[in-house]
Amino acid sequence: MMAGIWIFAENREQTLELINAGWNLADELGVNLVAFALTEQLAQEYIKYGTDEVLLLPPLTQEQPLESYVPVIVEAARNADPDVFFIGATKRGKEMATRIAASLNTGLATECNAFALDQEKKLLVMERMIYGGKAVQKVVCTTRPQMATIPARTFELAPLQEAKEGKIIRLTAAPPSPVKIINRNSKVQEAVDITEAKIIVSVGRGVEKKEDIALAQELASILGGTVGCSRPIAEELHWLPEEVYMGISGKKVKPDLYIGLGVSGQIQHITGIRDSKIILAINRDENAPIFDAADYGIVGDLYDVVPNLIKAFSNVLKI
Amino acid sequence: MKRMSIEQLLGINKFAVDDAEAHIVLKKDICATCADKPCTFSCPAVLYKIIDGEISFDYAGCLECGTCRTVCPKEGAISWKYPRGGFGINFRYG
Amino acid sequence: MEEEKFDVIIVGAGPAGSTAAFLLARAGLEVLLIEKGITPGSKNMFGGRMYSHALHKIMPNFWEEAPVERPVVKEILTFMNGSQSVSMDFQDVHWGTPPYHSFTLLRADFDAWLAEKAEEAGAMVACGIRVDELLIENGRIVGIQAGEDRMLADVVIAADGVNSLIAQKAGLCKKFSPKQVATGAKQVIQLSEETISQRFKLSGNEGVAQLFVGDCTKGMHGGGFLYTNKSTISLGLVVSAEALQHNQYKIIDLIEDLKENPHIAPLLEGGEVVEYSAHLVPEAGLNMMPQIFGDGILVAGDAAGFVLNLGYIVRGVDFAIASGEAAAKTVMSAKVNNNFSKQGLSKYQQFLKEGFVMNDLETYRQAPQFMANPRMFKAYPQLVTGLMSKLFTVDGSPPVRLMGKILGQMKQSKIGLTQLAVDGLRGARLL
Amino acid sequence: MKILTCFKWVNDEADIKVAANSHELIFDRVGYKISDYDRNAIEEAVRLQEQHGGSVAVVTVGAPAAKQSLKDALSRGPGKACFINDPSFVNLEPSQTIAILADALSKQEYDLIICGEGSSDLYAQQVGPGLAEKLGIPCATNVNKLTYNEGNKEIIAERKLDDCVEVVTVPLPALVTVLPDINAPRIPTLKQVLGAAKKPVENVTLDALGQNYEPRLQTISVLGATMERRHLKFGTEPADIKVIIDALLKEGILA
Repeated sequence: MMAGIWIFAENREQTLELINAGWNLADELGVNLVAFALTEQLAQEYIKYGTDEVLLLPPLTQEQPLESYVPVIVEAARNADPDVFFIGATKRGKEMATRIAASLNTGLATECNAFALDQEKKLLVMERMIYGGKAVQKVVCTTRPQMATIPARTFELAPLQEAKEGKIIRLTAAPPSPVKIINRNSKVQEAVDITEAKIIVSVGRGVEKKEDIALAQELASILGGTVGCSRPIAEELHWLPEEVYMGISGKKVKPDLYIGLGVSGQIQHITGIRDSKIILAINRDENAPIFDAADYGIVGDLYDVVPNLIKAFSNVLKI
Repeated sequence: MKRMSIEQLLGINKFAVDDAEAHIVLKKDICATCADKPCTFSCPAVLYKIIDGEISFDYAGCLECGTCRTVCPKEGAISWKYPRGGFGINFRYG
Repeated sequence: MEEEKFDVIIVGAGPAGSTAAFLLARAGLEVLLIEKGITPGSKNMFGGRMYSHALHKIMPNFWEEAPVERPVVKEILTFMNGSQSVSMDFQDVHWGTPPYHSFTLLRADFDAWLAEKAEEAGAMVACGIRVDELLIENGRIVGIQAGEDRMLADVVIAADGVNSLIAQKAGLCKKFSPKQVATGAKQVIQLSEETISQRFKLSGNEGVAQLFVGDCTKGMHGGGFLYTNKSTISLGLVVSAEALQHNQYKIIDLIEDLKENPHIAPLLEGGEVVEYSAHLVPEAGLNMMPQIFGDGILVAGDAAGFVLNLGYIVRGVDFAIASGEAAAKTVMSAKVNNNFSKQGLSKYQQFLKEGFVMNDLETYRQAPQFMANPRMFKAYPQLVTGLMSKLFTVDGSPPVRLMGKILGQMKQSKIGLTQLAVDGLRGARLL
Repeated sequence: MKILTCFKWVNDEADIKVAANSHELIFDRVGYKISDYDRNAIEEAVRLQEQHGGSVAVVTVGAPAAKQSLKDALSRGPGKACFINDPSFVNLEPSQTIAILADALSKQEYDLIICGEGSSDLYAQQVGPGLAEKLGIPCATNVNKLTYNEGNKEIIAERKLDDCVEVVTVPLPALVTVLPDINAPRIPTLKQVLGAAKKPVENVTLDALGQNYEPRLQTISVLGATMERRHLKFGTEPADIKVIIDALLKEGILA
């Protein structure tokens, strides 16, 4: 009976994260860890990070979108009958995972942020958010392969295993796709991708005027952090670009420190910042819901508190 | 039972905020001529506040009762309508 | 685009509007009922109780299918003054059996059900639609406009509630003044069904209606109320808008004080607030009644000020239902001789007289002035609680017989005998 | 152009409460609504039909009680509704919905199927692409701009992806999932609400489909999300600020 823990992600970092996640699972189940690679060089690299077998996907033509690989992957999976198939939860990854699951007539858990192996039943108990972040759903997939898409940075990168050996199998080229790319322009990337930022100063509706964002900017720059916001600031007031609004339908961030200035703390926003290590909230209203989600709360007017914070941080950090 | 603030109480309710059209609009110049501003203490949702000397009002938590429109002494200061169909407060009990 | 035409367009799916729509649709007329809320009832709130007689007459044994909360079997009147309170507790167990004297209700459920009955009877119900304008041709109401859409009808029934914007657009009335309306605010507090029944000493699904007068409104013209629903309690206050206008008290603080009041707090212990709502309530009865019919238009329910508040009794929903019924009868009779002019619709007043609406409003015509007497909300509650305190206190102080206690308390409350007699008689004559 | 657009009738998550001690979800008094993002799908379908003619049918899978959703959906412009219902169609997991829709729609004619990005309850983002795969038609997800090229019977879709905007051509018949910022759904007018009641509804029942649809993904538990936070509250005095900053330093946050 063929088996294996399969990994696919459209970029190197996420592949290494999923390799890390799949490695001990493969170990526990005593099966191979298999990863897809888009280039020969990445294939070699993935082996060094603990993969037993790499399935190399031949390069695509200019007009073939990434999703053109779906039939090739489905074919490979039908032959190998893997136990588990993790796919990086990028927008393309989620589409591919769904179409692969549909072709293999199996279940798929979207955007799982944790899983645990039920040893005797060999079933993965997967956890994901539902109802806009209000609840956590635990699911199991009773068919094979057990599929899940996993967001970036849910797991650390896999450790290097210099001595690891593995084989590379070259798969057939992706068939011509009815969907053809006629243009692609990379979005102008923010200076710092907010999902990468270690420290985030978040602007909420308590900030009264667009000019006051400078206050948040100053605090962020002293701490080497970046400025983000809640949905209304970006989508309604357009004071900040959509790329920096954090929430269930915005960005999910995992900073060491999140400082909320006048952020009320609606559930949809909390869901985006839930994984911050430390949350410091400043709000005039002591009953604002943000305080229920905060480690440290300052009840007061951000226009008095923030200048003091800036002064205090400056001399502590000797700037 | 623990004492609750107006923000907490309004937070329990269900509102469909109409981002496109404010159903209550103030003429702040007329409000400025109003001495005691009864709206600031009569409104059951405490939506009328005085911020650095000027009346400030947010229609997002409005319970659509009509008290402000009734107690306002200055003709023409408040243009009062119900929110557009389906927007505004939505009582689950009533 | 030729406009669609209905026999009658009703604005507002509250008790008045839905009752009219139900009766007219059942009589085979083309009825359009327009509600601005997402569902009928989602914009409506009230104290908490409906007297059954009006609806029972139209839909016999409605309680067998209507979403009602508890049949009220116990009426409590409580005078409050700081640490003291005096309650008069009246109970009639028969009210717990059909035809059930009155029910506590939750409007989100009840209004939705009533509107559904109208829809089942054949009325077209359009929710989530705000009526912006009336269509008026040489002084006659010929339809309504909602956004860009215009709809024609022989007659429009304005049942759009106490702010009655439609009646004002028809020129039938001016905005109600602060004297004529009161602001009611309420919290719905969740407790288990058993806890409520135990704490109010009720058996089965019976309910309590309790009214408070005294320092809960800080001397302002108004009062508190508590109604027990199945597994929630409606607790709130009604304060005259004029009093709110001239005092610095916020009604939200008064309710929070009420919840912490020593006489009430034990009843709410462990409860969770699940809703905060507010609405205006007509207070002036007949004196605020606008012109309730015009060319092609009738006004029903709160929009016509049809609410009776005698202090110890507050009736709104039964008046709304009865006025909806009278409006429906008026439209049917106008349809017979195809005359929807003001004259054709003048029968509305006669139909209201045949029912209880006009009789009760006229009988208690001067109640509002009497109720506005400030002594009602400060002096008399103190008088009652003070007297009872003298009656029951044993602390070794010199004995005083009953008459002495009464006169002593009256002096203390600065109320003269004649004053008390006059108020007493007037109250008895007017309420 | 014959357009189908799918929507889901979901619990309004704003009404769901979490029990304090057990973290169980409390569903009494929970209202229902058309899933937020599906309104953009219906709007886009209606706009395309307004521009290019043809017809729009709205499709939903649910229990018989979801019938009340049809009036709302039809009041947003579609000409007809296809209501695939059975008492067992409750809390369906995505692969069930995909299988049911695929069987029901395989007999229908269409040029384009428009779905929302994901439902506002489960947000699994699977029904669109999964259905396309089952029907064997090409699909484009995360579409932020859609134009119909009648000449060569294809659509041009702008896909807003994580790192780029990709413009693709997709031959019809095809399926697209649209993002919330593709359009601003218009509010149904009085005439549309009244008109909805007169529009045809095609009922598709389980036995018409002739299959049974077992879940592959089984939900073990659903509990309110909780967060262990310190909940320490401070004033605005310099002393308070100092305590917080020292704590952050100790946490090694401000290296």
